[in-house]
Amino acid sequence: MYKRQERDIRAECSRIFARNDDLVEFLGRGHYGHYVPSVVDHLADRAEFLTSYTQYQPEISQGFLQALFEYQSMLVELTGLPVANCSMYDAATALGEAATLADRVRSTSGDVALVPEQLREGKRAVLENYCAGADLSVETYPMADGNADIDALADRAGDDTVMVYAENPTVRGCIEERLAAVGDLAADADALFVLGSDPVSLSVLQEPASVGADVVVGEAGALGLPTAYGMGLGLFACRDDFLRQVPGRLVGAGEDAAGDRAFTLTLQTREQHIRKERATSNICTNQAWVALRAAIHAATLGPDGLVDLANDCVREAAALADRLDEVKGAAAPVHDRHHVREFAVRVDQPAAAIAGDLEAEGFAVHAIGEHLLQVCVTDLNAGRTDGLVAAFEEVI
Amino acid sequence: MYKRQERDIRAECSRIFARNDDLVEFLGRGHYGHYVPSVVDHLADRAEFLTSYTQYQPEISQGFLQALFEYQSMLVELTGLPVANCSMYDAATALGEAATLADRVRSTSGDVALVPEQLREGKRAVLENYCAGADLSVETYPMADGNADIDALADRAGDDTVMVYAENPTVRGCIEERLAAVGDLAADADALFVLGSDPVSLSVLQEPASVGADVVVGEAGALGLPTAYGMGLGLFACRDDFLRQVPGRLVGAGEDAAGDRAFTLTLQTREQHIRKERATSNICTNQAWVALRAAIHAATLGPDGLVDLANDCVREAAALADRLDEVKGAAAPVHDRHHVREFAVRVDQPAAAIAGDLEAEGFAVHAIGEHLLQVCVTDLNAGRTDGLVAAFEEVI
Amino acid sequence: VHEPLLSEKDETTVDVREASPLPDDLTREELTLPAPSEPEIARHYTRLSQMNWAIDSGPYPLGSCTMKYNPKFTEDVAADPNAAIHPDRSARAAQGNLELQYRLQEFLGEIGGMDAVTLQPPAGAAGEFTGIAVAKAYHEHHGNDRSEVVIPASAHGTNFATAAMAGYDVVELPSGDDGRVDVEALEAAVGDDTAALMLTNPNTVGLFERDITEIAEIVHDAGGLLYYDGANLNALLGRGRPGDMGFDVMHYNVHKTFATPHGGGGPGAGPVGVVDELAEFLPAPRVRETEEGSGYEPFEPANTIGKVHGFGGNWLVLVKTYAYIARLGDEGLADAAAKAVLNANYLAERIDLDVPYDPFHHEFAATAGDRDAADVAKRMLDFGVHPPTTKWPEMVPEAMLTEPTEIEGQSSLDDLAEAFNLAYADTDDALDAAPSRTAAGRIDQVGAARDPRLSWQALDGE
Amino acid sequence: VHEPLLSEKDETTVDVREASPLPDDLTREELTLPAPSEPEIARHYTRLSQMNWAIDSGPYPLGSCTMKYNPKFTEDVAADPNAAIHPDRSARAAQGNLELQYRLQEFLGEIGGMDAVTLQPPAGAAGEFTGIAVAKAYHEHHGNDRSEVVIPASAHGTNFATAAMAGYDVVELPSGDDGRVDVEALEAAVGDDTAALMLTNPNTVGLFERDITEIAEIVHDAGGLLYYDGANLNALLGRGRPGDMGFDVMHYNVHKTFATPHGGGGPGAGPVGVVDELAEFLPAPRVRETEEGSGYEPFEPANTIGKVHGFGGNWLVLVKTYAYIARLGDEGLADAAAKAVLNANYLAERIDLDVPYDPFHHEFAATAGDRDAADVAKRMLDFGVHPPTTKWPEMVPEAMLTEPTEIEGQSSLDDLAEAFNLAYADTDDALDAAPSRTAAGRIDQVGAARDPRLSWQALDGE
Repeated sequence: MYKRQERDIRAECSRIFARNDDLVEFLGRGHYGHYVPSVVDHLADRAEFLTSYTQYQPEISQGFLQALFEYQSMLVELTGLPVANCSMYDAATALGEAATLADRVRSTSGDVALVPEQLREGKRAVLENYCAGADLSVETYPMADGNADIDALADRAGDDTVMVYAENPTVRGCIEERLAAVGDLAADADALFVLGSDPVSLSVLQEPASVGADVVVGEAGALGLPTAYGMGLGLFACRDDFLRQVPGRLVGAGEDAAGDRAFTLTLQTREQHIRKERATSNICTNQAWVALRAAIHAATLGPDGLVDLANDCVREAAALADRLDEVKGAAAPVHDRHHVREFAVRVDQPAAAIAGDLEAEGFAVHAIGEHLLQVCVTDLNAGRTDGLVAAFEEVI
Repeated sequence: MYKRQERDIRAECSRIFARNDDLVEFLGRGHYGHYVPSVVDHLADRAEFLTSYTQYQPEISQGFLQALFEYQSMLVELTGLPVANCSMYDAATALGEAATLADRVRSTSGDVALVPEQLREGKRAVLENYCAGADLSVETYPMADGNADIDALADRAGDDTVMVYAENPTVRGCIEERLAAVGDLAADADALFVLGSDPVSLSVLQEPASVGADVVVGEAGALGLPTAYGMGLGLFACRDDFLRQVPGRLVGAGEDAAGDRAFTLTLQTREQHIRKERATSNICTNQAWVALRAAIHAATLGPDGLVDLANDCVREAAALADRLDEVKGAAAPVHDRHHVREFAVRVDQPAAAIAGDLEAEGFAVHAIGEHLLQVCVTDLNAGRTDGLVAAFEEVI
Repeated sequence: VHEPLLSEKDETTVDVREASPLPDDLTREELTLPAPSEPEIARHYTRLSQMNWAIDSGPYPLGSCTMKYNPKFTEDVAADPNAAIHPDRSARAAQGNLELQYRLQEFLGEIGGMDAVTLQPPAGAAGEFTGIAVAKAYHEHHGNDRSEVVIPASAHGTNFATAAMAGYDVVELPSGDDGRVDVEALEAAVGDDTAALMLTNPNTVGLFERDITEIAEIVHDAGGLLYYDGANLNALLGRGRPGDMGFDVMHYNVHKTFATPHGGGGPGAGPVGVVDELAEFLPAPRVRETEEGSGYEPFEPANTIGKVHGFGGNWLVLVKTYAYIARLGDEGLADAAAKAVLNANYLAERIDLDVPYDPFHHEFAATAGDRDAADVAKRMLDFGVHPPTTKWPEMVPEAMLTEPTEIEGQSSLDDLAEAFNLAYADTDDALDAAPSRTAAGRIDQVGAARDPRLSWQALDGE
Repeated sequence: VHEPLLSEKDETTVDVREASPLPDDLTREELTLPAPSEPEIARHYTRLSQMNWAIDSGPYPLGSCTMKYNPKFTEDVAADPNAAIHPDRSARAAQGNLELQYRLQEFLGEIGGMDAVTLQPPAGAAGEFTGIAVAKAYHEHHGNDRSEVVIPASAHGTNFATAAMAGYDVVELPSGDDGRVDVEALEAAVGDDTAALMLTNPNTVGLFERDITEIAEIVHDAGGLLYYDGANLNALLGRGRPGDMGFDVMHYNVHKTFATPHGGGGPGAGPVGVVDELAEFLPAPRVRETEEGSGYEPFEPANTIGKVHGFGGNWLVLVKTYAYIARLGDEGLADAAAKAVLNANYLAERIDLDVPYDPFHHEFAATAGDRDAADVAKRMLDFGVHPPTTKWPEMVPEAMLTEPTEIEGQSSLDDLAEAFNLAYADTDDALDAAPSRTAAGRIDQVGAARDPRLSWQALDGE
């Protein structure tokens, strides 16, 4: 490896990245791009944030600690749960940590983590790895028309269940209509009810605490991050009971020697650097800077902007589904549910071929089954739906 | 004018700017692009610099004041002159201000500002406007093979002359070989010797003070700025005698109440907000932030890097001239001088047509005469000279 | 708080002749400058930045200087590498930049009520110079050799300096008792020698020149031109246009009106707008649509004054201006002006200092009465805000010219008022000792000017 | 210095049901959050940032945590919008990102002496988990049901936690008298149950494990695998490769070794390298050249453990890693390691504290002796530096684990030494009262943990 000038490396990388095709992406499935206001970059990129280390000396780290405290507070409002940590790696690892939490707090009652049949492959694969170490097995429950099949879940959940996981919206963008029933079932089985979501959806959807969620996980990078090739921000919030079992870092308010309010990392005895093999997780480096970005993005939107954004995600998805439904050979949405951002489309021809043809037309969509596509619309691509519809008409 | 979202404006402007052709520019003539290290952007863009105002309250403006003091110090080293202001708008307006300075300090002796025959049109036009208000007339002296024609200048300079202007390098990139003689002639005529240059060239060329320059002006944006469609940074340095006649802002070191060193804008009684119509200039807002960028860029290079960059500009120009000289129908360099960055090329065919053909091939050069082109090579385009030579061979 | 000079950290000397391919007689002997590493540079400038107030730090109510928040996205727009082309490109190869220039010309013309606009002047003062030079060219073109420019006493110093730079004699017009132009005095001042009247409206104590129609008539009847200093245009947006009031020439201060960052002193931009009769004198080039309408081209106005900047002015600033105007639109600009006026009036209401002249608009000149305005200002620093402009305009004794701008919220205005009131009511000793909570204490500016040390070289051996 | 919480400036409640197109039973009733303006946001976070130490503020000699300067250009490389694509694109449409991933895999493999690399783990600890899971898969694939992971007492806490997370029992290995692995103790500890030995080299007091060849032999002879914790790889660059020393699996901490910014806690990246025998167990997908060699494609290793991150890990961080390695090259990486060792030794020489173990490399564990290391650290804050890691590793009493890294110049090392010495020699009272020059005074961490208040909601009514 020979040494090169920064200018040459910038030029080289620019050339390399230009080899990614210029596509309009209608991609989601749990990983969303929304427009990130410029001010987020400008503020989060301030060197005092970006080039700082974990706040081991809180007296000279008040700025980042307060920002993380505010991030936690935002999640508390969005989830209705009183405890939110200041980040996990992403939605998948947050789910994995939720499973090991369930194992710790519910270990006497079983060894099964129940997840929905329709779930991102990658998320499930990560969960499997976290469960493997805890000797949990991951099993699925069926879905009915895009929602959890409550009857089937009732049959399945039982003494062996330590956790029931549901998503709202689901991986296919469907809004769950009977979450409280899922919560009741989980409670009856003495299992943790773990709910997956994201902060944009949470701005309008039922508050997780109100449907009995014990833990909320998900992708908080829907705020503050571009799609970034899959980089994420794991949301993790839970009930007070689990405070001393929470994985990851927590920022708390306390006092300094003068009696003034000050912030500090707290409850660190849960963590690996103190508790070693009895820690609640091995997590050390987390996604603090991404959490900062999410907090700034949320501040720029405010509650009005968040609600508007979420509502637009509902409306745009419905509108696009209607238009695609009119394309001969396509039917959308496949599930008769309300949707956030995305929905499944049934196509008469093989889905993979159609996705390929759409790509050739400059549009990326998911092929999720032999005759199923999935399409995601947000503020970023809502202005390009005419093109997508035309491309559908062209290739089908 | 209807209100639009920042995202839409970014997209619109991006589309607009993409309408500029994708050319490799071999353009200079006094306005140069060098690679600006990334750290310059990151530091100069810090909000405390970028969004601050003029330092009217020095106690809370020490940071910018010190940075400008350091910028002035860098110019003092490069010019050998003891006074440098903390910026003018660009090289042309700095030259204009030099003329009005000459008028003030040499007003009894004449009303002619002598400038070289070969000079950027725009620079001369600006100078004319500054001179008009001071009732000075701008006249030219001839050049001989790309340098000041010393004999002709000796004939021309006299009692009516308040200022003699020369450039090193000249607008055609030639290094002046008898600057001290120009200085002597100016001194003999009791005229100010104003020398135009830039901080990269000054890193290796004769120190202006050593050849008798009274004032140095020029384009300091050769450091810190991209070509930026002509945006600049006016360099202005002069002898101590003119301290109270300097246009523009000066930062000085002083003391605060505790006796600690502190910086402040100084000698403000020269300025318009105090002296009104008797001010040394009407300048108020200047190019402080660009001066900051130039200072940071110079710091990243250090003296070694500056000298290397300047030497590369000499070597690359010579090498490219040799290669173009081999192209049938082209001869370069036109002037038998040493060059910095750029040089003239004589072509058998009409220059404008060839420049047009080269543009069609993706290369921009200057057409400066019926059969004269001018080509400028810096670190930014030195890697693209093969293409330029090939294009020359193609179109000639 | 103290950061060493770069030269105090390191100085390196290079033997230039050894390194250079040039003959020795064309080169300098050596070059001595600091050679810090990138980490050292980053820390140096990061620390310096932290010793500097900015609009992103807090309130910055500099009356007439107008310091407001600069939306961050405009930086991203201006940072587009595609826009950073060389100015000597052919028009054919620079269609994008020409288009943006054209659009901005149109925006500004519409905002000012002007028929033609040049973007070239690189700052407000350069805009003034351009405008006055255009006026001069106009008069000369019509065979009128006029020698005077009339300027109200309360005007910005640049007006006076500009008129002098352009070769005019300055006729200073005393203010009327109400703080506005005294129409009778104006009638007495203008005449055959009057090239122009330069006017700021609202004026520098925030008062709207109610008699503007009459003023315009007087100046025009005398054959003079009416020049609008755009420094306070931000107060007028959406409510009135200089062109509609009878102004013939104006400059726009883009950092004051359109929130481009001031960069600690600049760069700014001072586009100039004129009525039709003056368009042929504007600097070259301007930009127009091509006849086919498919693109844009630079052109030289028929009787152009030539150039006022080596190239097209401060391009990056102009791009930010465009982005800001596009973001706000007519509605947003009018809102900004309205909120600026509201904020100024709210703040004035909350402070204990008298405000002699009203009704004011976007700014007001409070008086510190028997306190020294500069001392009060220094004390305000200790309360975490930037003070207003002090001791100017002179028509208000111990003036504190205050302009909070539209960007401040109520709590921030309350903070400002509290700083005003605490400082104003503080003891003489506290005022003398102020500031005491800043990186540097009160700086001896007289001493610094008496013994000017303008470079680190001048400090050597100290 | 105090900045109110956003919620203390403003809280706005939105009636969600009124605004939503969804049926009421699917929505929340209302949402209450701050709604600041952009200027308020800019000031809030600007002020917060100024209350935060960073590597761009000054020395940050956190031993083992390794905090070094991050070259700015790597940010620009990572900010390329073309790189920020959705992870679910087809490989055909993501050739650029796949190429960069491939190149980085190759770089890392070469640097570590490893045959195959995954970029997926999003942090060092995730890398450990991945590495141990791969080791476990390997043993299981070969029908070995091993239950223990051996870890030296001086190892990072993550090693222990990781082994436990992966379902292993931890066998803690006491350090030898010289601070290194006690080979005899190791021989006693390993056996048929040993899945792996996790080792940091140089270890956490900066000592190179000289017996590494023998250690590898012992572990391998027992059928175990040797795991390299990359936390201190920065000390080894250009001088030795884990693969060449007999390690089978390793993770790279990119912020420690390749100067990616730590972002106040993350994101990081923890790529994992393995020898050939383990490659088939790595997470899916990895990236390889296509058979025609014209492009790149993701592929699933034959017996992959599956995934450890929902997608491909922390992409933006990986891009910065690539840019950093490309900038330094072999030569620059070796220089960085050499300078890091030199700087640590220079600094140790200049401080008055004892350093019990040596010869150390890039870091050293000084002892505060009869002073409390945490108190000395707090006092160092007052002298303008960030203190070292304190009270760890436990083998050194009142440890101050110090790692200046290669980025510090001599004057900065001297500043650090002075801060050490002043704090160490200070009075008990001064140490108790420290820090006294910081934004906040000494924070009562015990109190904060006793009564956890983790959100602004929890502060309401206080």
